[in-house]
Amino acid sequence: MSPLNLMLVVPLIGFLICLLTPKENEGLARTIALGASLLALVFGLGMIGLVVAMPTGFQYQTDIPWISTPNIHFHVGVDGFSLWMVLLTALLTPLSILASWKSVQHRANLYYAFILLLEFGVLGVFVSLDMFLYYVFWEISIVPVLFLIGMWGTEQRSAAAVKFFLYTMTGSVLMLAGIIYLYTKTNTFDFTQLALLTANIPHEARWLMFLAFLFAFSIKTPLFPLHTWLPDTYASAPTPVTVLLAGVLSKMGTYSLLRFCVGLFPNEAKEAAPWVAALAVISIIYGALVAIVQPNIKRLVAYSSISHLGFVVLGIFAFNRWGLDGAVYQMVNHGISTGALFLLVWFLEDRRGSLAIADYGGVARVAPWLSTAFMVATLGSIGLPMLGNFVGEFLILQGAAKASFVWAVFASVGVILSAVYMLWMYQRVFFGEIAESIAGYMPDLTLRETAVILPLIVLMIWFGISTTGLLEPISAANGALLNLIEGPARVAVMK
Amino acid sequence: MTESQSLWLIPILPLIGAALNGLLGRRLPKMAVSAIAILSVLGSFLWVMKCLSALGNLDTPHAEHYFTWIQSGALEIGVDFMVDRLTRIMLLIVTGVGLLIHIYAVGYMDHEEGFSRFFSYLNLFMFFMLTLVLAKNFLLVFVGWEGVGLASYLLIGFYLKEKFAGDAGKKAFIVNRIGDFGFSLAMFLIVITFGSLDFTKVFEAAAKMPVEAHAGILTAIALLLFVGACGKSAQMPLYVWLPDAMAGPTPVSALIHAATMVTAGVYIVARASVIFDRAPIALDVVSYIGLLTAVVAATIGVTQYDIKKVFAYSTVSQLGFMFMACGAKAYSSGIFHVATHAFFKAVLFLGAGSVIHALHGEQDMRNMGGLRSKIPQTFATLCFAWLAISGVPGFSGALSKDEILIAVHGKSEWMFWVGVVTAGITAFYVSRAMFMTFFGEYRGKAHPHESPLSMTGPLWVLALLSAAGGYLMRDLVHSIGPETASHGDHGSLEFIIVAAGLLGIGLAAFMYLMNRGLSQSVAKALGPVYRLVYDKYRVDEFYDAALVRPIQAGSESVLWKGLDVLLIDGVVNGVGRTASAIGGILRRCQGGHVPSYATWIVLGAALVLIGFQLVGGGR
Amino acid sequence: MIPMPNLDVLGFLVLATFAVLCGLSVILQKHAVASALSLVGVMGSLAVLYLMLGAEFLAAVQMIVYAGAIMVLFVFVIMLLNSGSERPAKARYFAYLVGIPSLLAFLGVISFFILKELPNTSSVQFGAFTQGGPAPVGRLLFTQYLLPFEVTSLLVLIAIIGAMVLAKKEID
Amino acid sequence: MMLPNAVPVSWYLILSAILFSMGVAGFLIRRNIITVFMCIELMLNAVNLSFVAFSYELKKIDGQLFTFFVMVVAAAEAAVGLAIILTVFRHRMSLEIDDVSSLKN
Repeated sequence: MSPLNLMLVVPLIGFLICLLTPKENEGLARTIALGASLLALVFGLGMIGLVVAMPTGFQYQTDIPWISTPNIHFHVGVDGFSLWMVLLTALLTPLSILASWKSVQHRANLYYAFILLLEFGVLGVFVSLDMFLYYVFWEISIVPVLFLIGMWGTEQRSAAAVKFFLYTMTGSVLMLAGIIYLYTKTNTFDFTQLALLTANIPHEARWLMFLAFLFAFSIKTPLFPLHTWLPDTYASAPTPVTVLLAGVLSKMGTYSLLRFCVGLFPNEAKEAAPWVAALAVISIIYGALVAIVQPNIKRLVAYSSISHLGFVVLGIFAFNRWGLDGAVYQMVNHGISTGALFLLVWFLEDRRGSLAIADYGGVARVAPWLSTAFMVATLGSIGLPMLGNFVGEFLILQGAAKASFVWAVFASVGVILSAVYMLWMYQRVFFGEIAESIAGYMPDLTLRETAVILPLIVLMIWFGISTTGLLEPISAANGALLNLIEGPARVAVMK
Repeated sequence: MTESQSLWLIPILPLIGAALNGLLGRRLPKMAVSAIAILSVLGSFLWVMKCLSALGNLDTPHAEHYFTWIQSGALEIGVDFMVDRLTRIMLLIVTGVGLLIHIYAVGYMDHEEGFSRFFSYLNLFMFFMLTLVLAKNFLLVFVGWEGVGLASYLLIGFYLKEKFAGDAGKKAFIVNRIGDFGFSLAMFLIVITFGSLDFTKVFEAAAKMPVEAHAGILTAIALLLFVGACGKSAQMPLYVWLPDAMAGPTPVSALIHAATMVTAGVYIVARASVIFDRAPIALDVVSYIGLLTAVVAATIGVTQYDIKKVFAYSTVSQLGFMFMACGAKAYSSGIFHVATHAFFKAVLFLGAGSVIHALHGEQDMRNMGGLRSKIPQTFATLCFAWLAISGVPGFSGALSKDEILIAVHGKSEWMFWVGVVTAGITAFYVSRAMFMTFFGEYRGKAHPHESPLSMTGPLWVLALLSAAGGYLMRDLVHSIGPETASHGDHGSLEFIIVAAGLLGIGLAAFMYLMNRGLSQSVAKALGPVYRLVYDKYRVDEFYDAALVRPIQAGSESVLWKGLDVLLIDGVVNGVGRTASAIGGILRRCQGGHVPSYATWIVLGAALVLIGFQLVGGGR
Repeated sequence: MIPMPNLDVLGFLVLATFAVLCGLSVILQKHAVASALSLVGVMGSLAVLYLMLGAEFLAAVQMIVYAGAIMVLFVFVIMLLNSGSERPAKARYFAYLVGIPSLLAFLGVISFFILKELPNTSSVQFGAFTQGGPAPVGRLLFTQYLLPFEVTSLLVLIAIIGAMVLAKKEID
Repeated sequence: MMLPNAVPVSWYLILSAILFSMGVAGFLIRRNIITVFMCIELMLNAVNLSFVAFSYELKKIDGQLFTFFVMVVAAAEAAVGLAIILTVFRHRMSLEIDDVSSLKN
């Protein structure tokens, strides 16, 4: 078995074992879950060498026939783009499990089982090269989220879960329709073949498919005005799960936008680019403005996420090397920085039991290390140089500026606003007089929490300074994509 | 190509100091913390000296490449450092003045909570500032550019429990961000136009382009760069953060908000002089903004009572002078003023800090007076700076200011006259501050005491530099750039400038030494005008009403609660309600009774079959 | 002179009439036991019809499994629950007014279909088709239909367990 | 009365349809759960008859095998179904189908 298959199988086995552990013994379940997710991470790390050496093609491919009619294969593989999404997932899952360590008591075995199932689904989405298989994984990833929100969520969890479900399902159904339509036109679900075949599809049909995909992925990302599920969902999910939602699940949307929307329908994507980019810019500014006035830390970070993902979409639809490179780089770094932010929000919530900004104040004097970590994550999120997000944002904006300078101007306003909302929140929570409510119980980071947050901070700094290790394979993969879109292979088919 | 000088050591040493103090400082004794902080900057200073002596007179810039930072497509951005004559000046100022202020801060911060945190931030600032001046491409400059903003944010908000300190820090960072917005847009245009961010490549390419009589791409780049410079160097209309930044500890005000960081804007304009030279429209804008800032800030300075606020507005005003020089293409004069200003303004702030320290935190000049005899060393050193900023001949401030105004005269006569008046006002308000603080009787309650040697020592060094520094630096500075008009006979102009300065001092002496009540009656006579100036032209209030509140209110009521919750969610929920309304009708059919479901199935089957029959199906 | 009817025809008519009458009895009897016994009658006549169609093995299975085992199970349950005759309840107008007419329409249309689309079906003659013995059926069952067969066995196993679990909960 | 001298397969099919419709009718009008369940068996039997008839028509025994499978499934269904009926009866003390309406909502 290739490491990729092992990586997929391990969380699934972990999921089954966790289901079978007795529900009284939450320690066993979480140990198994942590072990399984760490094992998956090890397999993921093991794949780096080969993929970085040959980032433009799909490595570790497995192609087994699954269903004969219609012709569906179990076809998976990673390239210089999806590998990082896979690794991000594999990294954030154990951290999320470790962060939930003591706080989940109620039916803990189910909780950890669902987290592993979620990892399985998301990993599958990132590595599937068969559209139908991809759809199956996409759906698998939704189910555990529903349960995690519905069973362990906070305020108004069932309403949030329903909202999430309705939004996501609408997208999924459209996507399924698109995939099936695609199949009827090309007779294959295989992505590697589809990329060349879509050029032969009639123009109107291609537009319909493109729009179906675009709509589905815009919901997932989310892009204005399809975003209103996000704040409710993020706020209602248990915070360690929000880490995964914001860090990884939102990347499913942007990943799919790049791989399928752009990869399969480049001409349509190009024509639609001004409209999508306009929505992306609106997302950026809109998310930032609404974030400013949020009275709840988690909702604030959630809206900031909308803003940041707007950057990613903008980069993708800038349609040049810089924009694409920046978008992918930003996907990884947004996962890290937002993951870190939500984890830190969780640490606060875990101590104080509240998410209202007004309930905090002066934390910096009581818990200096927590504040320092939060500061680094905040700075990362607002794109300070030498931290990862900056590189991504710079390249995105540079690409956007090349495509249309006006986009870059408006998007840059979002950069200013990000400083406004993040610093204002930071100031109200961490500076000022020590709030009475926290004076009693606000210990500094524990050893376990340090172990959770430190890797993310190290990565933020690392990816901010030494970018080539990550950027080169990404750039190579994007170069291959741009070649495919504009290169001779496709042009030959078009004739 | 000269051999490598390991320039990277210059910024890295303070970074190591910052890391050590930040991570371990809480467990170390104060002695160790201050030793780490001072030694790291000292090492950096000595390494600068060593490099500079090894590099000689720098006929060609010395560049070093370390590693590729970002590579995407055709764009490659390296971590490259460079030393040329402009960098040389900046390095000397930053490390030299920085070292002295570090030493001073050890004494000043002795009793404060968070000693190690303070020095960690201060060293971090040194790291970013040195990166800024050493960088060989715009993006690396931007690293330092944002980084000093961060350090400034942290240091302004250093007193954690003070709400206004946090507010001021946030304001500084955000206003700086607006400037950075312009800077980054300028970078995007540079990359699109020149395909690179590397100074050498960009400026070589730009040098081949013609001067733009009408606004073109170079003008756009230059103006956007200047927006960045306005943010960092506190020019109109982005100057509002600097006076508030005085909430930070005084050594910070001296180092960041007087001597080094705020001059970054001047540095970048001088650095990009090739571009500015070819964009006359941008140059005009630079001049006008510089002049306007100089006048506005100077007038505000006249009315303030907080000693640090007076010096803060003075800084804004002096920065305006520097931009006026740049606008008149006298970049080297601007940089010259950066250097001399760094010395005398550092003295002013450190001296003010010494006064505040002596009075246990009192900052209001109305509660001072007669301190001349109580803290004589502080007074003596401050006198040097006072005379220097007032433009008294023989002190370094006069040298650079004369150069600037003469260069401005070459550009436009009316600007020269406004500049001269402003110079007079400058002399007036600084003298006013001196007289109110050190002369007359003591009006306060605290018992003043002279500051320790670690504070007065650096004060004396800087005081001597503000007298003689101009002469030491003049040749170094003028080696930078194109010859300015200052060489030649400008005796009459120089006389006018000096006279304006002396007149300012005299007027101040008349109002604050001889006729104590006069200032009040003047203020009364001016009435609303005085109030307006005293309230800093109510710019903050204007921004608050025109920008901050509308954005907040709009975001909250229109975007969030209106668009998000009402409209979009309303549509979504509306779809849901419609669906459930239809479901409500359909629900009648589903009483939960199995037979009625079966009836529906039968009905459906019958209809399907009949339908088949009707369309002639079946076959 | 009425010719002696063909036994195939006569048998079919008699059995069909009997089956329909028993069917009517199933749905019209008020008492469940009577319905069950009528159902046995339907099944028996169907078994003979199977035989006429050449499905010997199925005819036997029909009698043993259906008429025997399953119906016994029904009768057991009826006895166990001691269900008497249905009490009169409110009429279900919906089922009567919509269901029965559509059912009649359904029956009419489908009969029309059968007669119109399949006019020339072969005549049924007892002994004309002899592949329905246990040997051919078994051969096919264990070769081509082996996987469905095994799956079905699994299904039955699950059904047994399911029934046990359902019944066990009652005892607790 | 003239009797035809042979019975075509289509008659068997019509008989199957009639039996099936009777099963449906019983399903619609009866209220006793057990009787309803028997009606289902009646429908299954009707379908089986058509399978066997087609098998005869096509001269292939696959149809008989389908019948066989239907029987097995019917047996399984009867086992589970009757167990469920037992459970329902224990819970509600009634076999009236109108009383069992938890499908509502």
